[in-house]
Amino acid sequence: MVALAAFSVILAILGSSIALVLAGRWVAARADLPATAPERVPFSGGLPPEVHAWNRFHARYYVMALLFLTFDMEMVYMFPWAVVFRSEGTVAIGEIFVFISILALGILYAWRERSLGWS
Amino acid sequence: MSLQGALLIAAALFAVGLYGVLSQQSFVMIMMGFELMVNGSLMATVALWLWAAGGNPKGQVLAIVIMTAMAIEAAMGFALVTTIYRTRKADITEKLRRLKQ
Amino acid sequence: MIETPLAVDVAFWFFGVASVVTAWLVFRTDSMVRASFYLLASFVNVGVVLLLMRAEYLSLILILMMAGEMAIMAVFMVMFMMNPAGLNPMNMVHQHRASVAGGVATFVALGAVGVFARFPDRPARPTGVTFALGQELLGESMLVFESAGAALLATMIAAIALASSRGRYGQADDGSDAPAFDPDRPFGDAPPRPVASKHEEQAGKEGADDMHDMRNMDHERMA
Amino acid sequence: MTATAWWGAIAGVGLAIIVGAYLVAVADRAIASVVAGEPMRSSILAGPARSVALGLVQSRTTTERPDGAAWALAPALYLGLAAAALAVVPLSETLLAADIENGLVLFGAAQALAVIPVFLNGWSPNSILPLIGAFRFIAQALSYEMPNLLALLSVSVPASSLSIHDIVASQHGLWNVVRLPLGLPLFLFAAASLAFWGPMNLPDGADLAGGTQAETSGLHLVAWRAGRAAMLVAAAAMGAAAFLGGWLGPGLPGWAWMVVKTLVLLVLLVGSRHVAARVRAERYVVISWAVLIPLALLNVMIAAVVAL
Repeated sequence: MVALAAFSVILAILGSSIALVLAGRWVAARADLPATAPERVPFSGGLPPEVHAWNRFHARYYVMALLFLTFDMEMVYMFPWAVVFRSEGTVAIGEIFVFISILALGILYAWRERSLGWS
Repeated sequence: MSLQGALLIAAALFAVGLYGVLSQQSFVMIMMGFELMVNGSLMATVALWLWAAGGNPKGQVLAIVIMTAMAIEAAMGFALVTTIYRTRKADITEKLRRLKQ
Repeated sequence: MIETPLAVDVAFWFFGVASVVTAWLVFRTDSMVRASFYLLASFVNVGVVLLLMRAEYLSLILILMMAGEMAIMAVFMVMFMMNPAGLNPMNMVHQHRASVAGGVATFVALGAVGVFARFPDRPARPTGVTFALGQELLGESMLVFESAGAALLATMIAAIALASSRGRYGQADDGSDAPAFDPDRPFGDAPPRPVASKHEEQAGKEGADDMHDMRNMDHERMA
Repeated sequence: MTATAWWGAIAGVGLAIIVGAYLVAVADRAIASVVAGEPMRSSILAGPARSVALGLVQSRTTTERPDGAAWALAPALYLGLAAAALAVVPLSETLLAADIENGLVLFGAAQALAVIPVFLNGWSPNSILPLIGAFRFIAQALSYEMPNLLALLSVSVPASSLSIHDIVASQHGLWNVVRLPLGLPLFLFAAASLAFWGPMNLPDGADLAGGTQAETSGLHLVAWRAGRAAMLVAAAAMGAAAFLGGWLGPGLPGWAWMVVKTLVLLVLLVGSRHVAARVRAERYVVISWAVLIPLALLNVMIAAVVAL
C-alpha cells in the first residue's frame, strides 16, 4: 500500500490546487460588478459578432490527429520495453529496432502523402 | 473492493456504452458508445487479472491489446466518418439510408 | 481474497460509481465538447480504479492515451456536428426505448455473471508489475508486441488513405463536390470543380438537400 | 508514510509551485530588460505581485453565453495538473513528495491531460479568437507530445526503471545530457511547446489578441498565467532530474544542486521567449513530425545502444 499513499499525495495536491483556485474565484466574484451587455460581446477584432463561435469548425489538421492516435499507442509498448531492456539484452534491441522501423514507415508514408500539413 | 464489485461496475459501463451505440444517431456519438464498451471490458480484464488469474502478466498484455484495439477502432472510425462525410455529406446514420444505391 | 484498508474500499466505490455516472452523462448532455470530456472523465475514473487494483502502469498509460484521444474526439465532434454546443436543443436519438431496454438487459445479464459466477480465487502479488509486463512482452508474447506494431502501421496507412483529402496525385475528392455549407450556394464556397465524373453526378443529386440549417461558416477559414 | 510526511509533501509542492511561478514572472521581466539593454529596475521584483493584486481587484468580464462551469474549471485544472506533475520530481535523494514506480508515466499523463484545460479555456467563452487558439493548441499538443514522451523514454532505458528517483540515481558518474546528447534539447523544445511558451506561443499569440486568454480577466487570468508558469517549472525540474543528474553533484547538498539545475533550465526556457523568433503557423506541425520525432526515435536507439 506504499504506492497508494504516494498516489494519495498526488490526488490531494491536484484536488487542493483546484479547490483553492475555485475558492479564490468565488470570493473575488462576490465583489465583481455584473458585466453590462456591451462588455459581454465577445471580442472579434472589431468585426461585429454575427454568429456563435460554437459552430461547425473544420480543423484542418485532422489527418495528423489520426496519425497521432495510432502513433501514441506505440508508447504503451515502449515503456515496458525500456524497463526490461537491460535484463533482456540483445533480443530486446533487435525487437525495438524492428518496432521503431515499422512505425517510422508510418511517419514516412504520412509525410510522403503530405498529410501532415493543413488540408 | 472485490472481484464482484469490479465486474458489476464493468457491466454497468458496458451497458451504458451499448445503450449509446443503439440509441445515438451521430457517428461520433456511436463511437463514444463503443469506447465505453471497451472501457468496461478493460476494467473486467484487470479485475480478473488481479483476483482470478494470480497476476499472470498475460492478463496485462491482454489489457494493453484491448487499449490498442480501442485506438485502432477510434482511428479507423474517424477516418470512415470523414470519408462518408466527404462523399455523402452525412453525419448521422439516418442519412445513410441510400447506402445501398 | 485480498484484504484492503477501508479507505481503499471507499475510493474504489467512489471512483467506480463516478465512472458510470460520467459515462451516463456522455449521452445526457447537449454540448458535444462536454460529452467528449465526460467520456474522458469516465476513463480517468476507471484509471483510478485500475490503480487501486494494482495495475499501476496500465492505469497511468490509460489516462495518458485517453487524454490525447478525447481531445481528438472533441475536435471531430466539432467538425461533424451541426450543433456542437447544443445551443438549439435537438433530438439526436433513435429507437430510444429499445436501446434503454437493451442496456438494462445487458447490465442485468453481465452483472449476474459477475456476481454469481464462480471465479478461481487466485489473487496477484502486487510487486514488479511493470517489469513482469515487459518481460512477458519481450518473451512469450513477443508476437503480440510486433504484430501490434504492424497493426498500428496498417491503421496509420489506412486512416491516412481514407481521410486525407490530398495525396501525392492531387485532391482526393476530385470529381466529387464540396460539402454544401451555404444554402444559397449548394456547392459550398468553392466553385464546383471542373472535373465532372460519373461519381459527381450521382453525389450531386443526393447531397444538395442536406443541411439547410447551416449558417454562415466563414470563421472556420481563419484557423 | 506518516501523517506529517503526507502534509509536508503537499505543503512543499504547493510552496514550490508558488515560488516557482513567481520566479518565472520575475525572470521573464529581467530577461526582457537584459535583452533590451535597459538597466535592471527594482520594480522587476515587485512587478508580478502588483499584477496579482490588480487581478484580485479587477472585475471579471464574461461573454454573452459562455460555458461557465467549464470556463471556471480550466485554470484550476491547469494549475492542479502542473502541481501534480511537479510532485513526482525528487528534490533530493530523500526529499520526494510522491515516490511512484511509474513516475515518468504520471508526468507524461499530467502533461497530456493539460490539453483539456487549454482547450476548455478557449472553447468556453463562446468567442472566435480564443476558439481558434484552442484548436491551434490541440494541433500543437498532439504534435509535440510524442517527442516529449520519447525523450523521457530515452532516459528510462539506461536506468531500467520508470521511477524518477532511479533515473537520477542511474546518472551517477555520467549525466544523461552527455550520454544522450539529443535528449535535453528535444525535451526542452517539446516542453516549451506543450506550455505554449516562447517561440511556440501560437495558441496565445498576439495575432489572436491573446488567443485562449483573450476573454479572460481578473483572478482567472492570474490563475491561468500561474498555471502556465507552473507547467514551465515542472518541465524545468523534470529536465534537471532526467538529464542533468538531479541532486548529484560535488560540494553542495543535494537539494541545492537540484534547485540550481532547475533554475538554469528555467532561465533557458523563459529566455527563449525573448531571443528566439516565433515559429510560423503553418510549419509547427511538420517540424515536429518530420524532424523532431525521427530525431527522438534516433535518440531512443542511441539510448538502447549505449545502455547495452
